[in-house]
Amino acid sequence: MSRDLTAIKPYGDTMNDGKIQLSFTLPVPAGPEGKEAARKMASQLNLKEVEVVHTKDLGEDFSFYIVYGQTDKTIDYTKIRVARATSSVMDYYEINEYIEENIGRPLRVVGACTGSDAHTVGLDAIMNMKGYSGEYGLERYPMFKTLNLGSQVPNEELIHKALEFDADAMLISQVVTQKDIHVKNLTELVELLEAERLRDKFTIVVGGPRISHELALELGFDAGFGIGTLPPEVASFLAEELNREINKEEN
Amino acid sequence: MSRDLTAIKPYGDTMNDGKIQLSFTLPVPAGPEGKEAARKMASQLNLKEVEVVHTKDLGEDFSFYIVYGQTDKTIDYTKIRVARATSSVMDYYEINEYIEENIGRPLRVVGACTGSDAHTVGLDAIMNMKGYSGEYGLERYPMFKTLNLGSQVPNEELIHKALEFDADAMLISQVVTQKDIHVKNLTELVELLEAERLRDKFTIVVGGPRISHELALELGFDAGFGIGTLPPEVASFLAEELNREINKEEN
Amino acid sequence: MAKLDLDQNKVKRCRLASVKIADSVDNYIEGLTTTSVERTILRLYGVDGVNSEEIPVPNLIVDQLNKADLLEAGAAVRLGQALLSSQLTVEDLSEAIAENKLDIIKLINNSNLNSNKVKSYMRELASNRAKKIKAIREKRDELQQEYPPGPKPWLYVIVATGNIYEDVQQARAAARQGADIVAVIRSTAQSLLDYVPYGPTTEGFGGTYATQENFKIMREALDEVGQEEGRYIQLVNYCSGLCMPEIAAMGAIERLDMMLNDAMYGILFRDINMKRTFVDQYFSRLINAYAGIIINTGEDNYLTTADALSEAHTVVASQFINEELASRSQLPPELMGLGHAFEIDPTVKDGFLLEIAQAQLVRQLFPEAPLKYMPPTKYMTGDIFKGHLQDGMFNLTSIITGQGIQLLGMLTEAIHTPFMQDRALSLENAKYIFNNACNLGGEIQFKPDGKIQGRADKVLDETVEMLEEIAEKGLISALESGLFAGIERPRNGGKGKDGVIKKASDYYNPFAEIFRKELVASE
Amino acid sequence: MAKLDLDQNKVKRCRLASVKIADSVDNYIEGLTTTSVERTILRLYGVDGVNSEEIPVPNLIVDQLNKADLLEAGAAVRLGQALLSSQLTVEDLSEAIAENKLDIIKLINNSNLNSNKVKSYMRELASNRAKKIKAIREKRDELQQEYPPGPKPWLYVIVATGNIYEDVQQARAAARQGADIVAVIRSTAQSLLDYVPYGPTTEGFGGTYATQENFKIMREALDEVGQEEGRYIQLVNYCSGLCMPEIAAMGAIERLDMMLNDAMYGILFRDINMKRTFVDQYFSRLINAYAGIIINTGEDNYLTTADALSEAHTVVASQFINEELASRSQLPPELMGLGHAFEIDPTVKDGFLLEIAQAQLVRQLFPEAPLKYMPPTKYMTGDIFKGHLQDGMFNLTSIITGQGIQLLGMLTEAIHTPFMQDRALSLENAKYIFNNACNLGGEIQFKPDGKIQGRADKVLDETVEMLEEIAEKGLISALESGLFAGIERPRNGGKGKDGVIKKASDYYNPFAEIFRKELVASE
Ligand code: B12
Ligand code: B12
Ligand SMILES: Cc1ncc(COP(=O)(O)O)c(C=O)c1O
Ligand SMILES: Cc1ncc(COP(=O)(O)O)c(C=O)c1O
Repeated sequence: MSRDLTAIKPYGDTMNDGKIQLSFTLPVPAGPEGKEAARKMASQLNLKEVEVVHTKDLGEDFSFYIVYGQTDKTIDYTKIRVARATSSVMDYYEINEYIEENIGRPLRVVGACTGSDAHTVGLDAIMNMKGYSGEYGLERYPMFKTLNLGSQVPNEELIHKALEFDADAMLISQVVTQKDIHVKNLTELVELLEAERLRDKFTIVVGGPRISHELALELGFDAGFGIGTLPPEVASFLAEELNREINKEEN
Repeated sequence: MSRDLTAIKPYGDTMNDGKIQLSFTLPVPAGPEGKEAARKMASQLNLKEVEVVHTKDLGEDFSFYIVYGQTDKTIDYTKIRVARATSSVMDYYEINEYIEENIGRPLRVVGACTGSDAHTVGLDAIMNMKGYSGEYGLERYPMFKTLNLGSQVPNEELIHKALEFDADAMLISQVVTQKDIHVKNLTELVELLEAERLRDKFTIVVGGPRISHELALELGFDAGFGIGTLPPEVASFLAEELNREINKEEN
Repeated sequence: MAKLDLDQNKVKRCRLASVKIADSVDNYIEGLTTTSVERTILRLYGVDGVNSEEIPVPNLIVDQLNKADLLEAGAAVRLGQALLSSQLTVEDLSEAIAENKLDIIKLINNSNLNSNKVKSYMRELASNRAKKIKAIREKRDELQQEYPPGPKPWLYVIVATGNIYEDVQQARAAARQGADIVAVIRSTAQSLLDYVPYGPTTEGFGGTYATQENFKIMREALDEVGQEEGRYIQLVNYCSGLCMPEIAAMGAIERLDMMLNDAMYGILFRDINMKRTFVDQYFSRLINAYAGIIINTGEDNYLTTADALSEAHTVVASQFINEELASRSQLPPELMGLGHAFEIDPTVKDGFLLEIAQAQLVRQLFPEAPLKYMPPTKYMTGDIFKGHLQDGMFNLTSIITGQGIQLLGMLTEAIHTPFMQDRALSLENAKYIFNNACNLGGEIQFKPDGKIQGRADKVLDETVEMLEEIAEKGLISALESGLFAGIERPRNGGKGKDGVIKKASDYYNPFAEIFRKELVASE
Repeated sequence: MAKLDLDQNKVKRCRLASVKIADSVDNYIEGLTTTSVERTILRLYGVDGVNSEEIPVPNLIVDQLNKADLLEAGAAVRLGQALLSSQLTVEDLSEAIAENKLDIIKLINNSNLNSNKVKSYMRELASNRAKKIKAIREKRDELQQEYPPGPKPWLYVIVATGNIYEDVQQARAAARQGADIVAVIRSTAQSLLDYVPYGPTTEGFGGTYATQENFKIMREALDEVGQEEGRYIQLVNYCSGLCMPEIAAMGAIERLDMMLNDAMYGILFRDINMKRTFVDQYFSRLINAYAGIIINTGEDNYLTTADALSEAHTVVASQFINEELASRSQLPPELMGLGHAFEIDPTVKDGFLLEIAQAQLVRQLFPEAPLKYMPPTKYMTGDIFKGHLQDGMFNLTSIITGQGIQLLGMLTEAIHTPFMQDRALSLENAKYIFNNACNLGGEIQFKPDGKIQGRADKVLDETVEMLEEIAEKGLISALESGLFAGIERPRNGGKGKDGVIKKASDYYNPFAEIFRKELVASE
């Protein structure tokens, strides 16, 4: 059962059997031809030994398929490097101490669910007193001063409020992602900041269940946080990043 | 919402969005690197906009992923031709009449679950009096004489019994398919028949939940029947096929 | 049916408190109307269309009236003046205004008609229009006679592609798969638009715009597929937000069957002004009542943010308030789809027992209401397999406790708005459970001193306490102090405040008069 | 706990009939032994190994004894003669025979020892070997003290890759995910092998060969992971088929915790000769009892082919018979994992109520037995989402009715032997339901005249009737006439018939004597 991590494959019940489950709908009625179309589709997805194990007519000339197949494709796991927002996560006490020692004043953070997004629970989980999953939110940290603008905040207003609050960082939450509306909202914010030459003034962080650190970097943010993020992860990042920023400026 | 059937794609909630769900296990622990490996794997399966929506550590350095993605691949549905065992399925009365008129004597059919396969329910559904899903089994048809050998019949014994019974056709059931044991069993039967120059003597039919007509033809059988087969489909095929065979011989 | 033993005295106290609470609301909005109510009146008369900037004619008229300080007497009278002095039909007048060919303020100011004459003309016109709505209601009754809807709990699914034509496809497919009810989810943020978009639309986010044309397109599609399936398929949309009563009017005209409509949702979840909301909800519900439309209240929303265990009583308290306010709009109990939800953390030990307790409590408190039961959403994750199971337990709770309107959970709730296959799997889920455990509720009894009974008692206790506290301090103060969903709303804040108008002493709304009179008479 | 009201007189009649039935079985096999029992005795003495053709030494010896007509006195005596006259240890003797360096028949024929002396020598030897088994049992008790198994219902999963090393990986992962019990499914057709394969194996179909080495490998792996998880993980295999008692002996030695073991399964489902089966089951169960191994009976199999509604009573009847026969092998109720299954067609209206009735009936009839409850298999389809839900309803039935050993259903049942992810999802399913509905059974009561009670009454009625009919005509005739699972087996047919041997008057099986004596004493 030795594993070659340079060429891993999916595992069903035998090492490297390459087994994968998939399901999808096709815009054709159920029947032998539909099933064959499903099989062909799976073959196009680089699967072999394709078995269409379930077919269901959905009406209106649509049909649903559950399929199993095997792939020969491999991934070199040893080469995978994932960018992480923080090198290490500190705890509540360590973070406050770190900021006190290195920056010497509380960090000022403004948060908002931008655009038409009204999902505040995620941002509240990070920012508010109560926090999330047993971890305090930033509001509770003596070394953070926070302003949570809540839901459906236009990007212009966020910038305005951030200037007013003299914020070091912005925390943006984007939960609705249908038709990539989050990408639109986030890009707009970066463009607005750049247009007003404010991009360097703020560390900008985005979070949400479909957000990854990579995506955030791609869109011009300083960090991104996804599903299940805990407040100390964000606080650690902010502490380290703003330490770099602030102490760089001063030098 | 017009559909181009020459280039169909999976359908999530918008025509041609190409949405697909998949799930698989990787032989690596859960974590950002595992998630990235899952994303890469899905990309190798020709999926874009890949989202790893669920990760679960399975212990022992395995992890499970649920993934959604989009494909650009299309299938030309108008070109799909599926081989079918029968051109049309007759009913109980039509079949008996057809045999009586065209062949003039009852057809003799021997059935068996071969090799180590002990799953008799499927074969019984086709062969026995009671039948399946409200359709009588072959035993009930006046124009079939049947012999059901039951489970775990070695190929040699099946051939022996078929000769003894003076069978026109053999019905083989294969349900266990792990490690392709059914392919082995089925290939062996064809080879044995050919070695004894008996291949032309019998029409050979295979059935089982993982059997398709294509696979059966590939393995040298005359027909294959899959999930949910009803007795009249098999009876229709046998009637037509043996009509061709028997009346060809006689000419 | 398994029954809880509830203290009927406490139930009575809840209803008494609700009466007091509703009185205070009535007091609070005494003498007020809103721009949206007035636009609704115009729509009910048949005013429609948009100008070149896509501004709806009802908005054009009401805005001009408001600016000219002419709104206090009500849009009905002003429209009457304009119609009578221009001798135009409503349609021609609408068109002329849309094309900016006519100055309605001038028309009104020039009109020197006897005000009683105008009123009686408009009463006549309103009465004819009301007859049409009645005819639409009767048409529904006829169709439901011919193609009866499925048995309860009704299977309710949503479509939410943003494109009405995709929605139609998915709705039709869902009906084929057994759905009883299709709701077209609205695009995000429509609730904060102070006008109703126009025409068929194909671009929405997380949902499709509610427009009259979209209503019509979907109604036709569902009628057709319903006829083919031999089952009347009910159509749902939202009359909620800044255009609450306008959408009610559109729904009445297009034969919608249900409307999301809550007395407090807008205040709490959309930060809409309290007066605006309370005035709008009254008239919108009167329309729904007249059109025979079932409302769906929004108490489930409390539990998507607040904790389903500690806040369960707020749901019940809100249901009592919604019930009392709805009945003041003449909505009979059969049209009160009071909302609640299956939102207890699935890791809670015996959480399923607590869900049963809650669902059964509500069932017994509102025995005639077609309760709207919402699925797990908050604790759904990307694990679609587990999610499907959570939805199954939700369905089981519903069939045990006899819910009315089953909003099907989707295994992909945490991921995306439903794919066609997600909906199909959910329908399969509910059909399996509803059939396989069909009479379970009638087969079992709850232990008299057990956890289920105990939980129900506790929630009822907390409900009485909360309602009596609100009755004491008034609903407005309660909303200010964050008693619901932990959300605090200042009395004078909120969107749409500008749209609240003091009625003049000669204010006239013939539709309210007609609807109320007929509804009271038919009681 | 919700309780059915059962007619205790009928329950008594069931047990009385079973006593009669068991008497007839005892009669039928009076004075018989089998080749497999004799091989088992050799194994218990420590005979092991295979020759160059992979034939196990116990088979080599028993075949030679049989051919030489020396088996009637029992392999124990013959082994004793050979040992005493050769002065070899059991190990050396085994090896010599495996290497074909020694003719045991000659040794025996040349031995002229006093038969009492041989017997007492072999009794002594057996007594020492029995002590080892007892020590193994005590070791289990100790480990279970230190790392207690999880609460019931225990989560039971299977591994079935065909390769013991893959199996180990999957078993360890399953334990990490919360499994309490791991069963290594046997390769197809092993049950019809008249010998037990040897050594570690990596090639099986639909399962992995049961060999002593495989047992050892898996035991070690589970001990290790169990220790790490702080939870004793139970190991299961099959003592069933032509080598039933031999595998029992292997299991006793390798500290298996459960064994599939049924008094009639081999006859019905593997067409094994009746006498062979009844003799073998008696001794195999005596071993299991002595080793403290829980048996899992196979009544669930009836419902994989026959209809779960019309044949429900055959399951219960068979459980009564299994119970009585097991108790004659001194198995206490706590070791009787009587089998049943959740196999009603999921499209049956109120089918869930009927499943509850059945599970609760069995629970009350056998209150001390750790019931083995099997998941839906027959009506599972390629629709893995629906399948997961069916498994959820199965889990719910189990937690309501307090089952003991929960064989987890797999969403992919209709497709393949479990993938690692399938097992993980199943464990998650069961853990969710067991926790979320933990005390539901204690919270509800069944309506006295309801469907659940009615169904249980009906099944009990049919069971009494069936058992009394069998008591009348004898079990052998009942099996001939197809009363179980619709399968007819002729009295003199079936595999392994050659292996049935008449015992001579001086036949001697010291292990049976020791085990029985000690078990009776400890009662
Ligand atoms: C609760 C909820 C609501 C509530 C929101 C109440 C509120 N005040 O937030 C209500 C009922 C109002 C609502 C409404 C709608 N919702 Co909603 N909702 C949900 C639901 C059920 C849970 C979201 C949630 O609270 N999760 C819990 C929090 C803690 O998790 P989280 O958001 O992922 O946050 C964590 C991380 O992502 C991260 N994080 C998040 N933000 C940030 C920000 C920063 C800076 C950082 C560092 C980290 C971070 O940290 C958090 C803690 O770990 C989800 C489904 C689901 N189960 O996920 C749908 C869901 C998000 N909603 C959805 C939709 C479409 C809507 C509507 C648009 C529907 C409609 N047309 O009306 C409306 C409109 C809302 C709007 N205008 O945005 C969709 C989104 C689909 C998509 N992918 O685009 C979902 C997925 C449901 C679905 N399947 O359709 N919704
Ligand atoms: C019932 C059952 C059993 C029963 C069989 C009883 C019997 N007398 O048949 C018992 C309990 C004995 C059993 C044992 C085993 N089983 Co089994 N069993 C099943 C089960 C639950 C149902 C099969 C069934 O009866 N289906 C109903 C019939 C009507 O459907 P069908 O077979 O597909 O037949 C239809 C068509 O396929 C077609 N058809 C079938 N045969 C033929 C033949 C002809 C000529 C034609 C024309 C058509 C035709 O027509 C039929 C009617 O439409 C399946 C799981 C499942 N739900 O499918 C597992 C399953 C088939 N079993 C499986 C396994 C592994 C085993 C064992 C090997 C396990 C073990 N190691 O002990 C054993 C050994 C059996 C052996 N030696 O073969 C696996 C097979 C995995 C694989 N793909 O390889 C399955 C899928 C379960 C699983 N997920 O692990 N099994
Ligand atoms: C009563 C009510 N109105 C409206 C909505 C929808 O919200 P929106 O304001 O975004 O239309 C809901 C939410 O489910 C609701 O319950
Ligand atoms: C008691 C018993 N023995 C054995 C088996 C397994 O069958 P086989 O004979 O293929 O080992 C089963 C089936 O589940 C069973 O219940």
